[in-house]
Amino acid sequence: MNALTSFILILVVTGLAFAGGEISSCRVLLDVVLPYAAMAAFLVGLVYRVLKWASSPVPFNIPTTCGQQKSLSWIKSSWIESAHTKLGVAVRMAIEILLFRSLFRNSRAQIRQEGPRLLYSENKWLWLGALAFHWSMLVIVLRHLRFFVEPVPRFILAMDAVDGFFQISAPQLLVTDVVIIVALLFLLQRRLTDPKVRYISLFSDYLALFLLLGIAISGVLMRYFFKVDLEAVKQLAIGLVTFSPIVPASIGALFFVHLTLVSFLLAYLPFSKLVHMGGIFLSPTRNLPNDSRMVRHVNPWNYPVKVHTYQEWEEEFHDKIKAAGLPLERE
Amino acid sequence: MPGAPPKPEELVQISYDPPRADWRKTRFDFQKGTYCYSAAAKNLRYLDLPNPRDWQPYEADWKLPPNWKEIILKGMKERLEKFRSFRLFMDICVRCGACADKCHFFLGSADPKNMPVLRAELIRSVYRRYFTLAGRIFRGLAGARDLTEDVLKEWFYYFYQCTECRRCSVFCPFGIDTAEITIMVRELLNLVGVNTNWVLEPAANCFRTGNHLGIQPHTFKDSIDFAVDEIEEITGVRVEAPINKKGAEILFIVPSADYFAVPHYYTLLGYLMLFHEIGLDYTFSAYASEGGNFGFFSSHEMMKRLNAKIYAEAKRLGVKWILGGECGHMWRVIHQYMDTLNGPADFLEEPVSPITGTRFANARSTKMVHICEFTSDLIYNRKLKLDPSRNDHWKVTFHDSCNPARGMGLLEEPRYIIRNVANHFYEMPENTIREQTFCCGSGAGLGTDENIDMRLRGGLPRANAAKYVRDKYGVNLLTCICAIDKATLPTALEYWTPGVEVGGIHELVANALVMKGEKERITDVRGEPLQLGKEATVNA
Amino acid sequence: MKITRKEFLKISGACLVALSGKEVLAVLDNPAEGQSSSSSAGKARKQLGMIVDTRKCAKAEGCTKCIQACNAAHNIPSFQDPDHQIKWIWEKPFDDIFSSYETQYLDASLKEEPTPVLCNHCDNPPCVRVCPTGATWKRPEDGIVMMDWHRCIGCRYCMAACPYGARSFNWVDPRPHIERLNPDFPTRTKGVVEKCTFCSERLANGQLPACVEACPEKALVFGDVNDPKSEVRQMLAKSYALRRRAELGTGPNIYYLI
Amino acid sequence: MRDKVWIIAGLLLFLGLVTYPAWHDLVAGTTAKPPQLVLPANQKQCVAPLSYMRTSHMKLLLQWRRSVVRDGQTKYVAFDGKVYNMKLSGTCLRCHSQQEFCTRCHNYVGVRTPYCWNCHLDPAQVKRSAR
Repeated sequence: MNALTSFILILVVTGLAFAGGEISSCRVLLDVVLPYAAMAAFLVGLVYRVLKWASSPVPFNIPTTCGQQKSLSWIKSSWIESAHTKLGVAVRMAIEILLFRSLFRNSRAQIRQEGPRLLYSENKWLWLGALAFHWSMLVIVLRHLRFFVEPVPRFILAMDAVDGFFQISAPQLLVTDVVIIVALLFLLQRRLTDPKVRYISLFSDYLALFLLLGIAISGVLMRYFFKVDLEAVKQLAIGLVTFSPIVPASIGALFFVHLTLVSFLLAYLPFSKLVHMGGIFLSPTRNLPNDSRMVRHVNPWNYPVKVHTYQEWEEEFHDKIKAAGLPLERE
Repeated sequence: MPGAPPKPEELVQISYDPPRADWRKTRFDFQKGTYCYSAAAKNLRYLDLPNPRDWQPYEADWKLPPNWKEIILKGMKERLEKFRSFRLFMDICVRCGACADKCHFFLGSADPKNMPVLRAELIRSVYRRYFTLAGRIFRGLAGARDLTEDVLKEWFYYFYQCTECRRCSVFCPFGIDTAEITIMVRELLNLVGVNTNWVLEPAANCFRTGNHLGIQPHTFKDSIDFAVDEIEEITGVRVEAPINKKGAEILFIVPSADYFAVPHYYTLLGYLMLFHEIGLDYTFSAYASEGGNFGFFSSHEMMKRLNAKIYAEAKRLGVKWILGGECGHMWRVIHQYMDTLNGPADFLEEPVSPITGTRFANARSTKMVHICEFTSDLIYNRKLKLDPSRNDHWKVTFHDSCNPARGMGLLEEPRYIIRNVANHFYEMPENTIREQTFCCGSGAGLGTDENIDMRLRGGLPRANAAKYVRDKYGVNLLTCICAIDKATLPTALEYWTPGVEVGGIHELVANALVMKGEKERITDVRGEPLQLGKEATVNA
Repeated sequence: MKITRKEFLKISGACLVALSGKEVLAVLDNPAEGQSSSSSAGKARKQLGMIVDTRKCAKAEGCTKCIQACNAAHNIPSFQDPDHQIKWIWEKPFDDIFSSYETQYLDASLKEEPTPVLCNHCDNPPCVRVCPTGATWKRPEDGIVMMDWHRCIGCRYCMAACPYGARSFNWVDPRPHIERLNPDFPTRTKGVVEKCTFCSERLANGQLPACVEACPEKALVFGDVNDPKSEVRQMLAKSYALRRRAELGTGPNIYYLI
Repeated sequence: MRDKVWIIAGLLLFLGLVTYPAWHDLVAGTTAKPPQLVLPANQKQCVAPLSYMRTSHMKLLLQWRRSVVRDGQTKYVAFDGKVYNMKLSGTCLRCHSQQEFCTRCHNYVGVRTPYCWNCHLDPAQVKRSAR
């Protein structure tokens, strides 16, 4: 149900963009107003969210330790998984963010009633799918810089060359285009067919997937099948980033779909689970060093509490302490 | 009290595939054996907690204060502003499902709401409804739901089916820690007087007497004296066990179960024998006679209130530093919270082992050292005479207790000790030890008998791993460094994996330690005849 | 970059051969076409071929005009290193190419007589069968064994398969080694295989192959060997002709008059 | 705010990266003006209408390549009935300059020129280098 609703929503947005692109008076809206509004929402929203998280203090030092602590000199400590130095934490975070370390641990548990026996097996598919998607996404976003920057930076061209490694057809088939769609379809398939994941999936989970799929598919269609005028696209893009927007006469209907969905994603991102993009950096179980007995972690709102003092305790149990022959502060 | 739990084969008639319905619309029942009873009003009163009254979870009317919803939402807002972890973990979950089959309660019960992600969604949905723009506008579509009494009951049910073991957080790509969320929800529930007796009675006891069991000073003294007598009986050596001794070098803190409960008690004997043998200048405290901290299972504030005694007593007694015994969540509190809550401990000195001269630089701020760090240092520096063959009747495995593993990183020290005091040591499978260790299923204040069904379910993964080494290597002793493990794993193992006993690391040390002037050991510290050890193994 | 790509594609190409099985299926569907060489099915169609009249060729001693013409027309690079050489049409000593016919009494000068060799445009070309990408194929309309350099991934299976050594591989970028560039014909790049195409580009314009046209002795005769009325057939009807290693069943279409 | 410096620095870095195109173009004075292509002097009409060639010339080239190499067809009947030889060097480059036309626009939109020129020669360049 959630999947269907979100699918329909994306279809409706696609349809509106398609129709809007046909009406010349709508083009200003789609080409200029929408991207600006979306970008503003994205930047302001994301900064707001991060500052909102940042405004809550980190009262305790609570890293999840995934390796040996630093203790005795002759015991090898796990300087990354249980980092006690800043460098260790930085490396841990880097591996987490760039390679999805934690997801790499993933396993699958099954139960056999006879025995009973619990079976665990390697399960790296989620890791692979997630990594494939995110890296492709990053490369694709960077590749799009060629529309926004003139002259096109060399590293973009170099990246393009690597991406088009297989030199299949013209325009060259880019590996990331295939990978991102395959990865998204895998993630969607997983959500739909794994009963556990299906059970936990919300409308917004499907929405994000359909939205990204819509963007990827419309982009791929534009690149390989229903060609658009790239010169016009670049003019529009540069016009937007130099704050002197122009509305090219015609680019192609698919372009409006692509641009509208991207704007949707930008505006939606800060207000959805997709903010995990920024959140991962702030995760206290990952970005804190396991040095809480070495260095005192200060809680800014630490407040005095009511305790049962020794004096109160001794008073209450005075006679019993005395009878037991234990020392007393006051006889 | 519920009747006898169902047989293992009945209990595992489960499937990990949840139904297709929307979880927000499924209802649940309070089934006997799966929840803990409410906290007695007297305990709430003693601890100055709100809304003391008589009620039970299975009753329809929980007698909540009329403005309970307001209190909860206000409490939520306050905690969102005080804990970055809470706010962040409410926002960034993508529901990838990596955590789903990592929770021992899910693996044992297959209740989909025991998937960590869904457990968190129970409150996340409320967070969205009241604290996010999208949730306020789009409600259900944004995954939001209203806070109702049913939701509150669901919280109570499922957040007291979480042992705060953090296993899920190891697998989460964002490090979302369900323990953090559980702590928050339990704090919220406490605001309206929804709490369990198994948590608050020990907390109240600890507050009053100094320990969870409510042992008063004289009884405490008796118990220690009894242990001293028993050691003399076994070894022929009379050890000393000072209590509240001012000017001692070291204050020694253990979980109070060590004084009375079995098999904890054997570990206590180990401590006493070890300290005597190395001539340690130390003292117990009858006031701070508890290392464990059930306050941790109700709120940060309660944790602080109970924990305060340790530093206060160290200061009063004028010790140089503090040594802590085998305990799980006690060490989470000491390692990650104590210094922050009740520090700085600038009246103490950086811990140095008086025997080996080793400086425990890793505890230079908190000034509290784990007994396993201490003992492994002694062994490494060859300060102990050990005869590991006295543990030959045990085929040993080691269960990493959740908190020392994932909230501290104490993994190698206990293993080093075991390898030096026992000849037969076998590891359980890779993904059930170290940072991936499975909880006993009874931590975080769930280890009570009325909750036995859920405890056994939660204990299944651990017991199953133990079964693997039992069947493969003939393992008959599971050692651990947690008082709750020692209290509850015997039940779980007897149910799922008969033939595997539970013991502490320092119980093995006690057996292996060759003391000056000792008589020939006829029995181990459990009183089991030593020469029959081999036969006993076979019989087990 | 190129080389790595080629190498990579070589592997994936090999996998494709195993997986797609397109060729295999084609063979299974029509065993006659896949296996028999000059069976009846092929007879009716056009098959371009060439006659090399070695007697005429020998007359012009030291003449390499055919080779030069080909090289110039096709932007063939020249390399000193024999391993790098690109050869479409080239010379070999007579007894090298017809060693099985040798009578041991042949005069040494005849034995070493340089004889032009080139792709045999076989009826049953082994190179085509092994190509994983379909970069080389036999044109149904005229029997030329054709190449599409756009598709070649440089796996060099075809080179291993060809019993005549008629294929060359570009180990280095050929362009700097081409003496005079012919803008009407593409060069090749590092990492592709190439060979004689019977000047398909000239044939399309109604011209003869460059080598045929360049031969001062008219020692090279080109035409449809399946057409009984063609010049080549007339000549073959009258004289004995040898084909290189015809016993292999490849059905070579270059005939040598002795 | 804990880790204030890190968080603010991270945010600024992020904002800087996201708005990089704007900074770059504003500093470099880039405008939305496309490159001025050198159009053929001797011809008024290409083998297909302008709008088609702008978006889809690669499709046409692929089609030509297939026809010539694989199907042995060398003649192309254009939309206006004119017949062309399907040759990249021989037909396209007789009108268009590779450098001034193809490369310029490809560079502008950052589309790596396909590997056409690795093999196919620009007659103008060959002539120039021959001199």
